[in-house]
Amino acid sequence: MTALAPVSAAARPRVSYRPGRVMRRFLADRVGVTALVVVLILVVIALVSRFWTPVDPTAQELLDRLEGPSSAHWLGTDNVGRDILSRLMRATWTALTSCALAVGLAVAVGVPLGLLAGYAEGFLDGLLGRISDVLMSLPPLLFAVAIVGALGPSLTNAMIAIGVLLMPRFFRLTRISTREVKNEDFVEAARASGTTTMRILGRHVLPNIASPLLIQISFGAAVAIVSESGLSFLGLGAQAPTASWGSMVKEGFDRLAENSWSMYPPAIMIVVTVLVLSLLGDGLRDAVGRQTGGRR
Amino acid sequence: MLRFVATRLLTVVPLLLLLTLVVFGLVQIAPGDPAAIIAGPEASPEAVEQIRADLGLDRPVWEQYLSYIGNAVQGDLGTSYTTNEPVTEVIGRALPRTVTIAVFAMLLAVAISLPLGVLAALRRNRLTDRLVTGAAVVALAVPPFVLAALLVNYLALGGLQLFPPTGYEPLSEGFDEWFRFAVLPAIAIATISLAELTRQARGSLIDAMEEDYVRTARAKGLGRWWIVGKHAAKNAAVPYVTVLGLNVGRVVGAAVIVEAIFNIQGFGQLGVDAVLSRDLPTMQGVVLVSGVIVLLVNLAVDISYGYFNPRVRAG
Amino acid sequence: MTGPVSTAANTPPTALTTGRETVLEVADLGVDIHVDRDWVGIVDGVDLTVRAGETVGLVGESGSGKTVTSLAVMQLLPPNSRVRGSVRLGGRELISLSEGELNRIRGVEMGMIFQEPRRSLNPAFTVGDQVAESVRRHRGADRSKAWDRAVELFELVGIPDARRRASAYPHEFSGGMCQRVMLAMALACEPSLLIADEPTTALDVTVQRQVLSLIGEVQQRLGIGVLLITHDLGVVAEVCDRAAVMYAGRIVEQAPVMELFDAPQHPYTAGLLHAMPDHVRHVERMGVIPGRVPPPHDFPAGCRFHPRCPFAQEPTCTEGEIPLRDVTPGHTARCARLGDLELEDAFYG
Amino acid sequence: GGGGSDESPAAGAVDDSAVLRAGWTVGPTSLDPHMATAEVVWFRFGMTSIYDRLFTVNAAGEVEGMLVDSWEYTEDGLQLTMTLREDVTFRDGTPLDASAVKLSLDRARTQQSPVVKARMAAVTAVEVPAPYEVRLTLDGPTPAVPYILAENSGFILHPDLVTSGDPATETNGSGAYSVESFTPGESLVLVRDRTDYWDPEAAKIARIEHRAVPDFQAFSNALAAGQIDIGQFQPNNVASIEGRRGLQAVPVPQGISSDLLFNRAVAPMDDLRVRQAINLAIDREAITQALYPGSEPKYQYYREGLQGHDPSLGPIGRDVERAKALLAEAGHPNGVDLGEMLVSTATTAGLLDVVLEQLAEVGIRADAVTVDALQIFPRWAEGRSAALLQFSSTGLEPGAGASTSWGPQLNPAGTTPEFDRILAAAADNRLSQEERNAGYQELNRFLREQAWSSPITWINYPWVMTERLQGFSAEMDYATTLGPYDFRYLSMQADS
Amino acid sequence: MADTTSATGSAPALTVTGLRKSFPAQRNLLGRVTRTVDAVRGVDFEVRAGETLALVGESGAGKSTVGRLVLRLIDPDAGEVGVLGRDITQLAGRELRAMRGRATMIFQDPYKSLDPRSQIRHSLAEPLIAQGRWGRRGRVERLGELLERVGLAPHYLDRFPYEMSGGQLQRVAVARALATDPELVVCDEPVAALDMSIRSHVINLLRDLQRERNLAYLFVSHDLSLVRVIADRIAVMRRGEIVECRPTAELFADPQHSYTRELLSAIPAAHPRNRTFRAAPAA
Ligand SMILES: Nc1ncnc2c1ncn2[C@@H]1O[C@H](COP(=O)(O)OP(=O)(O)OP(=O)(O)O)[C@@H](O)[C@H]1O
Ligand SMILES: Nc1ncnc2c1ncn2[C@@H]1O[C@H](COP(=O)(O)OP(=O)(O)OP(=O)(O)O)[C@@H](O)[C@H]1O
Ligand SMILES: [Mg+2]
Ligand SMILES: [Mg+2]
Ligand code: NI
Repeated sequence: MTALAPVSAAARPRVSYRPGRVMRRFLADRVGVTALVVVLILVVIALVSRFWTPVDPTAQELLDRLEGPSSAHWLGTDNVGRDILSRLMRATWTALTSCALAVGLAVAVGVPLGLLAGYAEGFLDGLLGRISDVLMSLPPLLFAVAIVGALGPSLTNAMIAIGVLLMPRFFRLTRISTREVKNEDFVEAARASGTTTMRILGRHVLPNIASPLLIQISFGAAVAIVSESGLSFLGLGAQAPTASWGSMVKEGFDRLAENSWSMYPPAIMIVVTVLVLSLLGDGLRDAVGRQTGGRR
Repeated sequence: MLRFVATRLLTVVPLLLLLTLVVFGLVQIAPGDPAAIIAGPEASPEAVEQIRADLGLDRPVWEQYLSYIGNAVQGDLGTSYTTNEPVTEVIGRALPRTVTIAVFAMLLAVAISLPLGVLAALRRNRLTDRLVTGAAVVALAVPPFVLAALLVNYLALGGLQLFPPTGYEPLSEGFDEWFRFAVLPAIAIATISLAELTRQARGSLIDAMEEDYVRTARAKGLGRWWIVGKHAAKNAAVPYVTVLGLNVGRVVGAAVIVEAIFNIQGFGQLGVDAVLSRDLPTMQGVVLVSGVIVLLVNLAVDISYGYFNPRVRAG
Repeated sequence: MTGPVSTAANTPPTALTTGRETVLEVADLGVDIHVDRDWVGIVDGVDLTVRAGETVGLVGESGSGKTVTSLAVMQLLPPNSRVRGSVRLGGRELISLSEGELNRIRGVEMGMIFQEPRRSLNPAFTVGDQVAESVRRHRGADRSKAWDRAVELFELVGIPDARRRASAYPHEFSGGMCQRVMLAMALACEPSLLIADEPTTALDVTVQRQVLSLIGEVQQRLGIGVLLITHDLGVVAEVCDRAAVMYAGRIVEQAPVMELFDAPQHPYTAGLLHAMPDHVRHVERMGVIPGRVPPPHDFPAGCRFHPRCPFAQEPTCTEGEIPLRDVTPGHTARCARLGDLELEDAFYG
Repeated sequence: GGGGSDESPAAGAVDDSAVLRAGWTVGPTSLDPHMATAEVVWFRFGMTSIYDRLFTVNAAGEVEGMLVDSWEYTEDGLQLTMTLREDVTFRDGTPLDASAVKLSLDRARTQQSPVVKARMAAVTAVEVPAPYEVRLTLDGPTPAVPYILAENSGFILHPDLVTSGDPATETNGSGAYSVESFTPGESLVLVRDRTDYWDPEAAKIARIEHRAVPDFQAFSNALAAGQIDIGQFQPNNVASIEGRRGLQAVPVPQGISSDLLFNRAVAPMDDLRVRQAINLAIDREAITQALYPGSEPKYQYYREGLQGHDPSLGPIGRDVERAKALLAEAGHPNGVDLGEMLVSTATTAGLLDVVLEQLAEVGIRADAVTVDALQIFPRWAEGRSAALLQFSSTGLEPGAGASTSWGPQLNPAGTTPEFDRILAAAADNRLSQEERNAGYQELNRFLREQAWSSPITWINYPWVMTERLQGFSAEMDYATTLGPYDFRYLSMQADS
Repeated sequence: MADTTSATGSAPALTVTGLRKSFPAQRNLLGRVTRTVDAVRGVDFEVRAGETLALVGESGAGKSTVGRLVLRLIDPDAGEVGVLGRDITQLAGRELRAMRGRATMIFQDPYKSLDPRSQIRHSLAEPLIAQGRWGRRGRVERLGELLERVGLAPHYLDRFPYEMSGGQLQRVAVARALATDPELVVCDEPVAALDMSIRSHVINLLRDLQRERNLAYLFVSHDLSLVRVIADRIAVMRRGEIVECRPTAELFADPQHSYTRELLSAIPAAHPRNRTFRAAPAA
């Protein structure tokens, strides 16, 4: 007797689908857990800043501007005498909300379209795919600048721009993952037993693309933070008096010669946030195992 | 192979068309009246009307689009609203600055990422690997503008004053001169790509080393370096080159901020200025040209797949 | 394509099995792999010999450790593993050799072919290049000589239009053709031992026949020893001179094929034989072995097969080490109740 | 006559072959002075070195002849006759005479252009009664025309350039310099290529390179690193750069101020009490001290020492209580939303934050919208925004300045009959200097009473330059009105 | 030349006539198909109730495609597929869904055919929900019964696929295929991915169930020795066509088509005595 199918296919572990193990592996990854903790701390800081900051972040002591750290102002004061620590906390809120909204927009548009294109294939798929190719071919920041330029500088518009920027990522990922899942035997099995398309999408396709999506959200959030701070640095993002890391870096940079200090706290916040978001993404990716669709 | 290249070339055409559509659409959503901008703040309504007619802005949108494409194909991207020069000329002036710096940055990134990535992959999970990957992760998190600010503060100003903090000299002024001006912006632009490419080089080499054919090569008694240099490298090159292509866009994007900091009147700066001053033709041109560059780079990447991976040649 | 003609069919096999020198001698081989902070014993106490011109089958279910054993012989185990025991190739101990020394042995004195021929060939280089490469590295031949040798090898393994096909890429070949290329590659330096790890599992029956016949043919011509790993007793029955049955990291029975099929001594071997579809015997039901193969970290004490064994007795089968015992010369089995079992019909539930 | 001052900080041997590198935040996009979109940008970016004007304005804000030797108005104030110097020639020897002047002026007032044509609207005809005499017919007895002809409108181009050249890319003027290279929006390199310039005091520098450095920090980096020799600085940053590598700072009280302009046409800005409340909310002293050190708080519309200043108008102090009371009186006891407040990208860093916060403290809220400096006026003119935070310049002549500052571009609400009456009464060339001054003072009081805007600070710009530069001072031509932008009398000290 | 008549006289569960299907193999730039693979090129056969028809042939012969066409998981280019008396190619919507309760499928690799993220309970309930014939409570009961029938304890309902062995999973897959009391089951290499000791479990189960419920099997397989044991009739496929379709014993005794002969001669012997490729070793 012979069996042409590779027997070891059954023996090969399919790590990517073991929810319990994914969790365990993630928790065993010290870097990933630390990153998650830092992200949570950032979220807490952002939430707290809505109710409490050491000093009113908008209160200005005009004559005590550009001071170094002191007991009254732990991180010193900025160009118009505001408490940098308090502004930094408030800016955390700005960063995280705008990041969440940008990523949310990208997901809200990219994922359904990706599902549609991946499941339907054909002309629609080709068209959407091409559009995303074109969007991906535009240099990200320049494209964001152009969108903001078209819409007018504001944090909302910056978020829209970043959302548009991130959309193709989510679209592509969803499309590829959907394609792959769609051709899986278990989807065929579901169809064979008369399950409706909507139910297949909801019960089989979505849960199975959830982990690559989560990973991509983590990386997308990092991209959003970088882009938002970049746009704010250029003056195209958050507008006064909203505190934003990018504009705080810009303020500090403009005062480099007078006070070389005030640039660093927001810069460090950006770097740390981006760092932990990408470490989180790395951790999730490692925990989930080698992913399909993540690589081209 | 020839046929493969030809088909690849053809696939770019619809992308280019879509690109022009995106670029043109971008301008359509922009509020404000271009004619009023050209006319200047103190112009009369008639003057504005006259300009509108001269520019053909009173024609239907699709007509404007068709004539835009028609002209673009002939290398005419319109006339800058602010300088009244042909956009191609404005871009032609700014582009070489960015391109030389970007190429420098990419060379830097490749030259450093390859050895580092290979080293890390071969010393996987050992100290060298951890140092390299750790540094790459951190570098990946430093936005170019932060890095640029640090470089300016410490290397150009401060006590060291090793390099000029602003400006650009073309290569025609001599390599030394160009290098002095280009090195800091190039580092600022290159770092993220460098980090990503290092990770990619490491990752794809590790992946390749786990493939069955590497086991075959080992079973043939081939030496480790031979296997890495021949069998793994050519296969690992595909994802690496892909990421390299994707980073071209990122580098041009990073130029937007870095050029502002270094006051280089390059492509990015041109784009930002055009956006800020609503110089729509220039803005269109910048987005279009950058898109075309990235598309062409990706085309080159695609074609390179044909070399690295004979399977795709079959189509 | 060369037909599945078996030219060697008339050669008396006895001349091959006896009297020839031992090519491979594996003694008390053990492999541990480091998984999740723990060393897990995957394979242990494996003894195997392969003589020149002989085909030895290594058969067992998935996960029983066949591949790990073969990789240990080739010294190709992943870095997170350690090997115990002895592997002697042509009398030379391999376990202690350096990587450089091994590289002068692998591909020269022993060659290996794998289960998935397509994945085992480098997609980025022509097949000719991949074969010629071996020749160049080990024989120091120049480019064109090596290429000629590759073409010659392709002719040997029955690739039609060899000179032209040598400059094709693996993806332009069918699975069977790829396996021929692999074989050519393994034979490039005329090794004394060929290890084939499920070489036909991914192939069609007709192609399987061709490849197996080819291996036999080449073996006859070159007089090499073959270690053939398979999970298919049919293949063992067709081509092997002797066979070893592996279960849960151990060899449970080893015998000349005739004896193994006629008089299996270990219940597991008997179970496997009964589970082979047989149109005469299986009109109603097929033989079954209850349960499943345990994963390496769960290997039970005593006889590793005892939880599935209809004859298992406490404590005879559940405690202590059960040694491999001789049944007849050349036939050994690892069963605590060796000899007092009636194995026929035991597996028809 | 030249306004060059010899009170330079350090006098020494002049280096006749010196190179001067000047940095500006914006560069002009063409070489055509008449096509300027923002007069000052063209003016300061080397245009004064290439072309000569009919008039110039000294540091006291008074107009003086430059190419014009003498000038007079007719009795009814409707004609201005100018007699030209006879010793001025172009490079090719062509005399700069009345016909050349007519050609340039006619081009300036008739050619469709962003700014200049509108500025020349008062001139309805140009005649040449004699070879060196030009007569302008005016549409009213305005005193502004000589001032206007001291700026871009008064640059005289070579007749050939006007008739057959392209002034956007070529230059041909009577100045001592011509263009070596020009990159629109970026740089302009001028070289001195004639020794027969009519004013021997001028043109002591062999080569002038103007460069645009838009980013503020890049600008100060460039100065600190010695990549540029002179630049206008932001007041609050000068401390950092002073004394570095042989740099000196010269404060110049230019006629430029930061103001919060109101659109009286939209609610709630149509209510005087709201406008007054805003004025009372702003703490000018603190803002000036913090963001504009060395500058003066601005309480009225004309600067001390210039026409129209009224010493009787005292400071406007910050008074949160009264501001709130006024708001309550106006029907906004819980504060008021102004709506959109436009801010130019060129506004001093931090000013917006401070203004918003100070307004917020009395309960006035506004949505700041940042707009590019070049587009902010069209946007403002649309009339939908409530306020505009912007630099404004007084202009060379109070009357002309007033009609621009409160003209449709900068004042979407328009003027009132009362305003027009006061302005028309003051801006009359038949009046004496003192009479006009009194008229402008009345205008000044009117604006402040009606709170048409909230003035904030008169900016004293520090100019930072290499110590080798001589002849730069607050007493240069234009210095206190437009800014010290006429570089003709600067010189560089030879290295010792 | 295919013999489509069946040995037994019972009613046909499946009648296939003139079935054709081609797939796009190459597209040009505009997405238009420039080359096609004819996977199935005019196939006729029939399977009667209680009968097993095996479909054998080399890889790529089109066996799976036929299986998928029969259940209309893909649409045929031409031909009729009569399933339980109705032409499935003409059904749509509700009717098609109902038909999928009566004709079901078992796939090759149970690790792939069961959603790795769903508990067995959910995978098993899916066909019941789709058919909507069992209430919530009835479903729960039925799931237990189904598992029991394939020889698994009810606590397996809460397991995830990765917690189970291949053989257990394939039994779950069998349970799923039988959940809606079908009359026809298409088995696409149901044991090819299983270890030999497990394989016989599943085969025995399938045979028991067939006898119990008079099921019709369309049994796709590579494995000729297995097919010889379980099939009533065998259809040999080659390049999209059935070259020979005969009762099992007849086919093995007297293969007509050269390809069938080639196929049969390639089956490895069950005992070294009967070797055909190489000489038998000494006893
Ligand atoms: N690199 C490894 N890390 C951890 N465990 C391993 C590794 N390689 C093999 N194993 C484990 O060792 C055991 C034996 O594996 P091996 O591949 O030798 O089995 P096999 O008999 O070849 O099976 P198959 O028929 O599936 O090829 C399995 O349980 C497998 O999971
Ligand atoms: N969805 C598809 N798109 C394109 N080609 C397909 C598709 N499905 C099958 N084919 C092609 O149709 C032919 C028949 O495939 P099919 O899977 O039916 O063969 P099979 O006999 O089941 O083979 P195997 O034994 O390998 O499972 C093959 O050439 C295959 O490549
Ligand atoms: Mg194996
Ligand atoms: Mg199939
Ligand atoms: Ni036992």
